Formats: sequence, structure tokens, C-alpha cells
Amino acid sequence: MRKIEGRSLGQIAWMRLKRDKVAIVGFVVIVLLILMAILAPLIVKAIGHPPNEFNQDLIDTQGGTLAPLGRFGGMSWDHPFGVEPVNGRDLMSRVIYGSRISLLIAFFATLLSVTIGTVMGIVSGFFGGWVDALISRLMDVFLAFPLLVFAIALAGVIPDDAFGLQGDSLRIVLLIFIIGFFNWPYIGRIVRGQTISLREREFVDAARSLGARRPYILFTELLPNLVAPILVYSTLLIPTNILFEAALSFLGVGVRAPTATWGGMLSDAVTFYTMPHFMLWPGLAIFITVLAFNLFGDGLRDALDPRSR
Amino acid sequence: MSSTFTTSGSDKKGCTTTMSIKRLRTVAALSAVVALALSACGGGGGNDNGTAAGGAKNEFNAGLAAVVNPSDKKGGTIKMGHSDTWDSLDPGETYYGYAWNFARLYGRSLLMFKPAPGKAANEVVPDLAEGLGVPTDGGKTWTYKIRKGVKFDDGTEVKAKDVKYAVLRSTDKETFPNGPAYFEAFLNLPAGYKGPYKSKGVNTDSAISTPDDYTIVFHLKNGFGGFDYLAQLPQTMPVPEAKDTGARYRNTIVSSGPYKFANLQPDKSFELVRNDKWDQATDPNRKALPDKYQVSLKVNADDIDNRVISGDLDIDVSGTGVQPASLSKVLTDPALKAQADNASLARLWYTSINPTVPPFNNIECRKAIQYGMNKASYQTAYGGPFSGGDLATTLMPPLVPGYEKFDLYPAGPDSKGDQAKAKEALTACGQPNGFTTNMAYRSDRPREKATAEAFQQALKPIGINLTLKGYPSGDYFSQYAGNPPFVVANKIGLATNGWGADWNDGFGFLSQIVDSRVIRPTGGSSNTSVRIPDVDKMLDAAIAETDTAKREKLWAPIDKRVMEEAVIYPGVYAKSLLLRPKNLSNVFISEAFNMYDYLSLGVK
Amino acid sequence: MTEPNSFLEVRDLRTHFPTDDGLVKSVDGLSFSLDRGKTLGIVGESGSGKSVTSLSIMGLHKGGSARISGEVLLDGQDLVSSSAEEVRLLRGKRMAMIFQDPLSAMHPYYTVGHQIIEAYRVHNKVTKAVAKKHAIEMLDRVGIPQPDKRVDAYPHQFSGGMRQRAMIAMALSCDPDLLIADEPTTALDVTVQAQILDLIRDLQREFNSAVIIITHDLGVVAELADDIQVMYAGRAIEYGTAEDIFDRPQHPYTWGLLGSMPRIDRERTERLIPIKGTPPSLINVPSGCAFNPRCNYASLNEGASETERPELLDIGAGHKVACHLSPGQRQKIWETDIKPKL
Amino acid sequence: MPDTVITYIIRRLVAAIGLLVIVSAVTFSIFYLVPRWAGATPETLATRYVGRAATEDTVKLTAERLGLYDPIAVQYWNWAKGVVVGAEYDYGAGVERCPAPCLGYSFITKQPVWPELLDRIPVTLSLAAGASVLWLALGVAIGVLSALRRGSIFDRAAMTVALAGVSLPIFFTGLISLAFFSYQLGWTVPGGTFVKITDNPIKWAQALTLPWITLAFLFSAQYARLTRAGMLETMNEDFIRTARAKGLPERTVVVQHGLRGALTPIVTIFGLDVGLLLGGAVLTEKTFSLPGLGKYAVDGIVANDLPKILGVTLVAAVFIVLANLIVDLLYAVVDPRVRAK
Repeated sequence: MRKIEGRSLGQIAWMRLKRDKVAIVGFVVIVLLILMAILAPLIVKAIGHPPNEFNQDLIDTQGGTLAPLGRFGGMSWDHPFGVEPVNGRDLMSRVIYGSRISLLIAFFATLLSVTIGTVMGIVSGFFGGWVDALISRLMDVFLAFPLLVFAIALAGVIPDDAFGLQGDSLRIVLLIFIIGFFNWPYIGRIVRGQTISLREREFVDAARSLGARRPYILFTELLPNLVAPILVYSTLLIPTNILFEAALSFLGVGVRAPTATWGGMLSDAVTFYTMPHFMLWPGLAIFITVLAFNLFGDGLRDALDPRSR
Repeated sequence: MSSTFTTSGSDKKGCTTTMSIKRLRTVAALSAVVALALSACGGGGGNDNGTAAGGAKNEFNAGLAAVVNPSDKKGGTIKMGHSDTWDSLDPGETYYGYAWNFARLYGRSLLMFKPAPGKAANEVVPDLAEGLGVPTDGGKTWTYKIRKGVKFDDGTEVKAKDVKYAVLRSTDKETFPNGPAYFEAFLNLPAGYKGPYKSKGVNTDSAISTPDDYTIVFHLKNGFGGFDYLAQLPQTMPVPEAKDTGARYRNTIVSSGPYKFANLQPDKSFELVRNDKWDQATDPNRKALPDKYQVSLKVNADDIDNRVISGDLDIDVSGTGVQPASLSKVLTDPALKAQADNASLARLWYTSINPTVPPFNNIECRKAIQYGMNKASYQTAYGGPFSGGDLATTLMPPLVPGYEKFDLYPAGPDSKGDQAKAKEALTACGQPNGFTTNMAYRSDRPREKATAEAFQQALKPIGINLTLKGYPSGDYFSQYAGNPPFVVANKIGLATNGWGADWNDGFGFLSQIVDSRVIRPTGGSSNTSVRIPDVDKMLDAAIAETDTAKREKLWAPIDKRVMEEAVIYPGVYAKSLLLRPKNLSNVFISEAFNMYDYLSLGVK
Repeated sequence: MTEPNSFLEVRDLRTHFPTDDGLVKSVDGLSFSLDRGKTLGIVGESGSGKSVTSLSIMGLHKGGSARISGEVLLDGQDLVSSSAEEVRLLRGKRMAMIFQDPLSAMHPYYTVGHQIIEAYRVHNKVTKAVAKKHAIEMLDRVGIPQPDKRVDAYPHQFSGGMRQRAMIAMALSCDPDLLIADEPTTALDVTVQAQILDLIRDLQREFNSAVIIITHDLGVVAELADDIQVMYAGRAIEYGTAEDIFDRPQHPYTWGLLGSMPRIDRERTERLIPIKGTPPSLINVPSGCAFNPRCNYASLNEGASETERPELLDIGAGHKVACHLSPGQRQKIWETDIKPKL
Repeated sequence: MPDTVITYIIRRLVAAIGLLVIVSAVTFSIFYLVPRWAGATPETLATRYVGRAATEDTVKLTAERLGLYDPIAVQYWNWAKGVVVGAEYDYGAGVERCPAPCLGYSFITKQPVWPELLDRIPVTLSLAAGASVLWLALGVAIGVLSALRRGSIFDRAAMTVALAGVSLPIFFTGLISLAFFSYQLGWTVPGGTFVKITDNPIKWAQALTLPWITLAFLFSAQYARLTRAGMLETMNEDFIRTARAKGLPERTVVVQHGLRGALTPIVTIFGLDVGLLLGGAVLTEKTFSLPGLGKYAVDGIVANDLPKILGVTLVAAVFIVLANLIVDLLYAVVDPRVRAK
């Protein structure tokens, strides 16, 4: 009975989602962005300007302004987005490469938060009692932390070589950990609430009275019912994490130079506010990516939970 | 010198702070004979203060050699902005050029640099003292007579003991960690002396004696001819012991100059208002034209530029030049450009090539860097020809007496490096296909970041792959790029660096970056790459040379010898593009500070 | 248009909701009438359109999207063609409603008293104090002990039965002529259920109002209703007096309902007979008889059930049924197949 | 009844203090442990604060004065003791009493941290207060209108803008508006020129206008979405149907019954957001160079100035915990069901 209903709910959701054109647009943009990130080396090869390549012949070094030569930040067929001031790096390939860092960190940080949050939420909600009390207090502690301040502090004190890693890989792992680790209580609360309400339902009682062991109940009965909220929350957490990563990079504790990141590019652009093209492209890239995830996430939520429409 | 605050590449005045105590002892031993030579450069050459009617025309670089808008009109308020916090207002601890420049408004050191445009500013003239120091005992004792009638802002007269106390307290480096460390190195202080706070009641007459209220005598361990340079440091500005509050004195300074503090809010703003106890008759150097100085701290740097352009603010007090965004504005607008001065600094931005890190133990591999690097992109990374500086091929900047132009590693007609020669060098080094190494830079300095990126790009075509390592500037020398074991362990082949002397002098400029004896195994030295026994000997010989003209000729060979070893890659001789205050009079650039002279300004 | 001869006349009421998935015909051609002092029970499974019917009468159909046609004549005034404001002024005053779950139906942030006062004052220009006195009276009338104290309590401080009593007090505060009770006892304990039903019956007598009881539980209407209308897929499929429905049910669906009804007089061991299958989607109502796919006897009428929709026809003395089976077939099946099992 | 309220508040305050202890201890540990994992010794840590001319003696003295040789528990205890009972600070020429709450002295500028924080709180407070009034009014109004006119052009336009709003990083909108409105058009003053409202209300508002608008834009977008969703959910509740069934005018239904229900969760989120913001609107303050708590924190982090970082973290946590408490109390006022528990 339950299973039939579950499947049809999924089908209904899928039908609704298919009809939601805006969400589909969001989804397509996400797919394109992911493809862009994966294929970045190929795309950039086709463009012909690696992200870290200097093109100082396109910079006004003679006049001393260090601004890109030509109009609109040196936009041309060769450099469709223009070039950076000072070193003349191609903005388009930097923006494309920036998507890799952004998406990679956002995805894995989300995965980390969702994993921790789900496990903690289920454990807390299902066992109740002191376990619940302990985990709930832990969540309170996490939520009481001034998150961003803390993240900057932590990202700032870790040296450049640590835990057997260095360079970009260290920074990426570090950022995934910081972003992911601090975000779990949010999903933890949702899962906990869902678990508690599901636990109260008959079907779990029924399974329990039939002598099913606890882990079995946990995974066969609870998890399928948690899939929808977790899916929705994850989709909506990704854009939050993209913004988080961008913020950390903007504040100078993200992935190190010369690796291109959107937040880092914006941070570089601050000192060149008279050349708006420089801040426009990375800003737009963040905007479009986050918007796409939000659109898709909203659509997914509406499809899975029609009440919220 | 490193600073945790600065982001725009502004540097501490000195950078000689690194002078290790041990090194300074050696120097002192040698410098007795130099005494006359150094003071010689303080004599003569003084044209008048440039207040002749008319003054310089309002055009680009007008303030470099002449006074713009000369006037004796009194009154008005000068508004200054600073994008950061003041390093320290305490004369015992301050160590930035702009702060030394500014400190003269509220404090009177024994001597001072002459407030005059152009070269004349390098002359040391008496201030609180009646005359220059009188050396005896082979430069081991220096006697200064203090002017009578100079008063603190509370009305008490400045006595010799106040100067003595000021100098002694500045030697407590635990309380005043960031100040210059010359006095404790040169003065014959009792063993284990830790300053007047910790060593209370200790008799310090062996170091400074005050035979009467208006005489102060410095007793050095060894003779030092250049002591007058030390006597112009803000550390000799008198501090009344009764009103000293140690580390907190920076908030409660008792003025001895024409202005005193008002409305001081640490890290935010302060004002200088007239000190009515100051007497013009005791002061030949100051005109004290404006009624008031207003200084706002922690103002957005771009905002400062815009407000200086609009006239809402008079001066960016840090004197480090305009922000990148304003650069294009100023240089492309003829009216604005006419309102700017492009000052040269006695400072070199360079990159250390560490021979302790293979394969840089082979000189050919170091040469590959010298040839392979694109010098033009170094300049661009530092801000271009106006805001960054001129292409450098030597260690000593042209402003330093004794500078000689040479270029051992020509970078090609367009200064983009000589790839053919670089490859030749690589082959000679036994690394024809290149190699991989690391490059350190201060991550909170955009210009150093750009420099490191420029190296990475320029060296890639010849097969040298750089991994960039950003370190916080606060720990850059003590823990990272200036820490020899760290450099070796982490294979820091290249490290961005910079150097400017406390005053324009070959010794002050070179010794800290080329003398191998200043390298400390525990870190903290700016010299990370130069270990040439020849050079150490040549330095000692130069300091021992008594004849100024001859001595100045000895610096260039040292410079050349270091360049032959290819352990330093010179980038640019620093310059800064300064916005000339619109509404002020008596505006000129002091070559002693390489920025506008804050003592002479008036309001139009 | 014929003159209304009853207090409430519903004629060919249709309430349709356009949705992304298609047109939902929640109520599709419903007609009935009700006099003062009488009680009509509307019975059906969830989704049969019975709740929408009551909401349509009250003018509470959700949002602006519902399409309503037909006539709802309350004391001669057509509510369907009246303006929203006109209907609003009737709501609470001339017609009132009791909902299924009194906990969610009462605002959690306001006291019970406040909610009754609000209902009273919107239609009666009286001071708060007067309204409060009235509220206490009403609470007293529905059997809430210490009404002068309980009037200041919040809904969550009441027990389920008390809440429903308070709800009734609220509905009756303006002395309405028509009271619609939508599943008034479903959320309550069995013992409380009986009390509430007794209360509704008593109050109906006292106020002489017309009452519509909407429920899926035939047991409830058995207690209260004079007439019963059985609904399926938005239409009435059988209509008659309580005796008609309980003693002479004509429609296979009604039989099914009766078979699935737990009865106090029946042995506990006897199994209930559930109706097989699920109610149809109101978007794709089967073209013939809507009950056809679930009907055990559809094969008896040579496929008419699949193609033709049966009309609701009077089979005597106001007992109406919509079924393709002949009266003889129905009689036979009832007597032999169904009745013995009940 | 008041007794139970008081015990409740006391219990919550005790829990809050416990929370603050944990937060500060964890912050302390991170700054104590992480550098040591990376190989730092008390001396190398002290070198950061001694300038480059320091002798080894000076380094040792500094390390000693900063207590870097003590085990972490002792260091933390000393710091915490200072917060509770105050401390004494040797500034060279004598000893100064640092009254409770003594959050220590900056390792670098040697200014006591607490007065500096007090100086910065008004900045952040002004920023948060102005922006929150704006966003609450705007966000809720737009959200309610959107919900009531669901599907209308207004609803669609508002929700599109709102979605765009939540998808834009504040430092991007901030930079763009700064570049355009301040530098290009000169309409507003760029940051860094904060003036106290008591000194000059006009200049105060002028300096904060752009940050307010930028911050409020982001939050209004969020609140419009939240309010709309909450309103839609509430308007679907049974009690709304009841209110209508009573014949209440639609206005009353929407405002007294609908909004009242929909706003409760908004109030909760609002309280927490303001609490979080008071702890330091890091990005906004950084973007607009406002000398508030957030910028103070970033400055402290950049300069490795532990007392500053600890101070801000503690103050921020206090704000968050207080906001939580106020929200909970407010909740009890608004929702009688909570009161019962």
C-alpha cells in the first residue's frame, strides 16, 4: 500500500516537474554548467587562451594606467569577455575555470552536510532520549557560532601544507570541510523532525511489532520517506554553498592564486571598480549558477510538496 | 619591512629593523672612522626653503623639486585620510615614513631632516638641539645642547632628562616591539638593561648622561660617525616620565611641537590643534601655518583618492600613492595629471633566488631566471611605470648616493626577457628541459601576488614550472620566506621581497640585504639568498673608508658582485603617484620621506 | 424557474476546478431540497464531492479558481448569483458550519471566547461585553462547564469533545437557519461522538434549523438524518428517507457502504466487507456509470454501465436512485445477496 | 505563572552561558591547536607580535607576557577569568586595571578589546537596525501581496525579482552599487565614514544608505519568498475557512487570522537573522568598509590578533544566543500553545 503510494507520488512529482518550464530551464542551465566545468580544459583549448596566460600586450603599460586597451575592458572576438587589467588574462577562460572550483566545492560540501545531517538527524529523531538531547544541543552550539567569522578564521590559520596535502587540493578539501561541516545542523533539524513524525506513524510501529530489527526499520522504512525532503534541501543547499565559497574566496581565504575562482576574481576586481567589466563577469557567473540551482530547487520542492505552491 | 596592515604595498620606513644586534655591533666597531664622512653629507647644499614668490607651476611633477603655492598665510584646517590605522603615534615606537614625517608636528627630536624640496631635504639640521652633535672620543660620545625655553603642552620646560627618558624607554622592545632598534645596539647600556619599566632605578649614565638640564651626552660602545642620523629619529622626541603610560602612551602623548592632540580616538581619528606653549622663537624649522590637522583613519582607500581629487580631503597621509582604480583616472585626465607628482623612492622591489634550494645551487640556473623573467611584466605587476616604478637592473636605486647604472642580464629590447640566453643557461645548468620549484609571496599584497603570477607565466615557456605559495605578511620573514630551514625544507626557490633604507645611504640600503651575517638561523631576516664572503668583506671595507667620495664609489662594486652571483632578481625602483593637495600651500615632496612634507603645509 | 418550496433548494449544482491536470468536477449536477427542522445526511467516501457541496453552499469554495453553476436558493435567495459580499453577510448569520477537526479549525492564537465573540459581533452591533456575555451563554448552552472561566481559554486547552462543543457554540452564536456539519464527529472518541450528535439533535430542535450532516459514516446519519443522499464521484446516486436507505437500499454502492459500516449490534468477529477498488479520479470520470469499475453487478445490464450514465430517477415516494439495474434485479440482489450478510 | 516564566528565563540564561563557554573554548582551541599542529612553538607565535628587531630575550618575554607557554586550559582560564572578574594589564609603565568584562588587549595595537568592541557595536547595530526595518517592511508587504494575488503579474514579477535577489552575492551587488551610485554618480558616501547618529543623524543615514539598501535587497527577497510561502500555507489552514464561514470580512480574515499565523515563523527567522547580523555583517561591512564588528573580526583574523577574534566571536555568540532567547519568549507571547510548555 505504502509503496504504491510512494511510487505514484514520485510519478506525480516527475509529471509536475516536467511541466514546470522554469525549473526545466534551471535544470538545463545546471547541466550545461556542469558540462562546462568538466570540459573546461577542452573549451579553453578551443578558445586558445589558458586561464593563467598573461596578455600584457593588451594592457596599457605605456600610459601606465594598466587598464585593458580598447573599449569595454578589451572585449574582442579573441577575448569575448575582455581581459583583466594589469596582466591581461582572458576573463572568459577564467570564468569557465572558476566554475570548476565553485561547483566542485559546492557539490561535495553539500554532500558532506547532507550525509552528516541525515545520519545525525535520523539517529537523533529515531532514538530520542539522551541521544536526541545531546545531538540537539550540538546543533544549537553549531547554530550559535558566527559561521562566516569562524570559517574565515579557520580557513586563515590552516597553513599551506597540511594533512599531507598542499596547493589547490588542500584548499579545496579544506573549503569542502569547512563549508560542509558547518552546514549540517540545518538539514539535521529537518531530518530529525521528519524522522520523529514518521516514527509516530503506524507503519514503523507495525514493522517494529513484526519484530524487525532497528537498523532495518531505519533504512527500509524511514529513508525512502526522507528522500524527498533531503533531495529538495540538497538542491537548495548547493547554491547557498556556492555563495559561501564565493564569499570565502572574496575574503581571501579561498583557493590560492593563480587558480581562478569567481569570488577571488571579484575580490581582485574591487580595486579596479572603474573597470566594471572585471567584476561583471564573475558576478554574473555566480548569479546565473545560483539562480539556476534555486529555480530547479524551487521546482523540485513544488513538485514534491504541492502544498507549498 | 613587513606589515600586517598594509594591502597596497606601503612599507615601513625602515626595513632596517632587521639589523640584528650582533650585526650592528660589528658595524659600530667599524664606523668610528666614518663619523666625519657621514656628517659631511649633512653639511652645505642648503638652498632656501623655496618660499620665493611665485613658486612652481601647477603641472605634473611640479612638487618634486620646487614649492607649489608658496605662502605664509596662517589658519585653516588640513584634512588627512588614512586607509589603515596609524602604525603608532608614540614617537618611541613609530616606524613608518609618513609617521616620521608627521610626528614632527607634535614632537621635536634633537635633529631633523630639513623641510625643503629636492635634494636639500637630505640635510640633517638641528631641531630641539641647538646644533648638530659634537663627537668626541673617536665618535664614541656625542654631545647635544638643548634649546632653552622649549615647552611641553602642559607648560613644563623640556629638559635633557626628558630626551634621555624617551630614548631609554624606546629600548624596551617588549613594550615597543615595532620601533627602530638602533639605540639599544649602539648605546653603552648596562648589561641586561631592559628599559626604564623593567630595570627601574638602574643607573644608565654609562649610556646617556645629562650633566645639566640642557646638555645630553650619548655614550656609545664603539665609535659611530653617523650618530646624527640617529639623533633625528622620533625616538629622541622628549617624553616626560611622569606622564608616560607605556604601551598606552600612544593615546596620551604629551606634545613638544607646535601642535597637540585633541579628540584622539584610537583606530578612528584624531586632531592636532595648536599647542599654545610652543614658541616660534625656539624653532627655526617650523612655520606652523594651519590651525588644525584632522586625520581620519581606516577610510576606504578608493574613497580617499576620490575625496582628494574632489578637494574634500587634502592628503592621503600614508603617502603611498593612488589606488589602481584612480591610476587610470589620473593619468588619462590632463587636469588631474597636472595635479599629481610621481615621486621616486629609495626602495627596490626584488625577488630573492635562494641558492640553498636546488637546482639554484648552480649559478647557471639562477641566471636562467635572470634572463627568463619578463622584466616588463614585473613592472606592470607592481603598478606600471608611474605607480610601480622604473625597471631595475641593480640593487641600489638611483636615489642612493653611489648608485651606478649597469645591466648584467639584458632583458632584450622590449625588456621581456631573453629566452635564448635563458635556455642556454638552463643547458649549462644541466636542466635543459627546465625544472619545478616554489615561489613565495605575501598573500595579502596584490602586487606581490601579481608578481609571483608574472614569474610563473614568464618562466613556463623555458620549462621552469613554479608553484606559488602565499604566506601572511605578518609571518613572512619570521616563519616562511625569511626562515632558512623553512626555505630549504619547502624548496622555496624564489621569494618576493622589497627593501628601502631608513635614510638615503648606501650602507643603510645594502647591508641588510646582502650581508650574509644578518641571516639568522631562526628566521626574521630580509636577506634570504645572499651568502657571498667577498661581499661581506667588501662591505666592511666600505664602512671603514673615511672619504665620502671614495666610500660612495665602493657601493656599486658590491652591488655588481651580488648581481654577478645572480642571487637577487631586481624588479623595480619604486615610484609612487601622489595627488597634490588642491587647497594647500607650500606643497613639495621631501626627498627624505619621498612624499609631501607635512611640516610645511599651509591652507591657501 | 420554479418557486422554491423548501427552505434550501439546490438545483443542478456544479462545482468544477480547472487544474494543471485537467478539469476536476468535484460536484457535477446535484439537486436536493431541505426544510427547516429537518436533517439531511450526505454520505460518501472521501473525494465523492460531499465536502465541496457544503463549501459551495456556504460560498467558501477555495480561491477564485472554482467554477460554480446551478442554483443554491436559501430562503429564496440564490447564493450562486449573489455577490461575494452578500453571501458573506449570510455566512455565520443565516447559515453556519461545523468542521471536522475542531483543533485545526479554530485559530490557535485566539481564545475560544474571542473566536465566538468575533463571530457574534460581525453580524450584531453590540459591545464586546455584551458579546462576551453571549459567548458565555452559548458555551453554557453547548454544555461546557464553568463557561465564564473557559471562555478565556485557548483551543489547545480544551479536550477534543469540548472543542467541538465550542465550535458548535460558535456556529450557533447567531442563531442560523441552516447548519452544515462536515464530519462533526470523525476526529472524536466514540463516546464523545454520541454526545456531540445528541447535542446537535437537541440544538436543532431548540433552534428549529435545517441541518446538513456530511459524513462517510452511515452510523452517524442513522442517528440524525431524516433524509439521506448518497454521493459518488460528484453526483447523487441514491436519495431517500433514512428508512429508504437503510431498509430498502437500491444502489450497489449504497450496499457497499452498508456492508462496510461497523455496527454496534453486529458481532465483532464478523468481517466488514470493504468496497473493492478506489474512488475514481474526478478528472477522468468513467464515461458510463461512475461506479461501473467497482460494481459487482455491472455485467448484468449488457454493458449499459460502461457507455451510458444512469439518471437519478424517482422510484417512488421521493426515493431516487441512479442505476442501470432494473428494479427487479436490485430487489433480488438485495434480498438474497446483500441483506443476509449485513 | 510569572514564577515559571522567571525560572524559564533563568534556565535559558544558564544554558546560554554554557553555550558561550563552549563557543569561546572551541574558538580558543582552534587558534591554539591549529598553529601548533602546523609546527608553531610559543616563540614562533610570539615573533608575530615583537617586530623584527626583537632579540630572543624579547621574544621570550613577549611569549611569557602573552601566556603562550601556559597549557591551553590555563590560557583559556585566564582569559575567561578576565571576562568575568576583570584582569590586570602591564602596559610597561605600570599596571592597568581592565575591568570586567575584560576581553584582553590586542596583541598588536595593545588597545583593550572591549572598548573597541563597544565602539564598533553601534556601527553594526545601525546597519542591522536600518536594514532590518527596511527588509521586514518590504519583504513582508511584498510577500503578503504576492500570496493574496497568487499568479498575478505582480506576484510573478515580485517573485522573479526575489529569486534573483537571493541568488546575488551581497558583495557583488554591493560592489556594483558602490561603483555606480557612489563613485560614478556620487549620490552616496562610500563606507568608512561612519558617523554616530547622536553626532549627526543626516550624515549617519547618508553613510549607511547604500549598505542598508543592499543588505535589505537581499533580505527582502528572502523574506518576500518566506512570507509568501507562509501566507499561502496559512491561508490554506482550516481556521481560515472557519473565519470565513463566520462571515468575517476578507480583510479581517487576511490580517487578523492569516497574517497572524504566517508571521510567527517570520518573526523567529527575523530574530535569528538580526542576531546573526549583529554578530558581524562581515561581507557587508567589508564591502562598504564599515568599521563594524564584522570588519573588526576580519582585521583581527588577518593580523592574527587572537584577543580581537575571541572578543568578536564571544560578542557575536552573545547576540545570537540573546536573539534566540528573545525569539523564544516572543514566540510564547504570540503563540499560546508554546506558553503552555
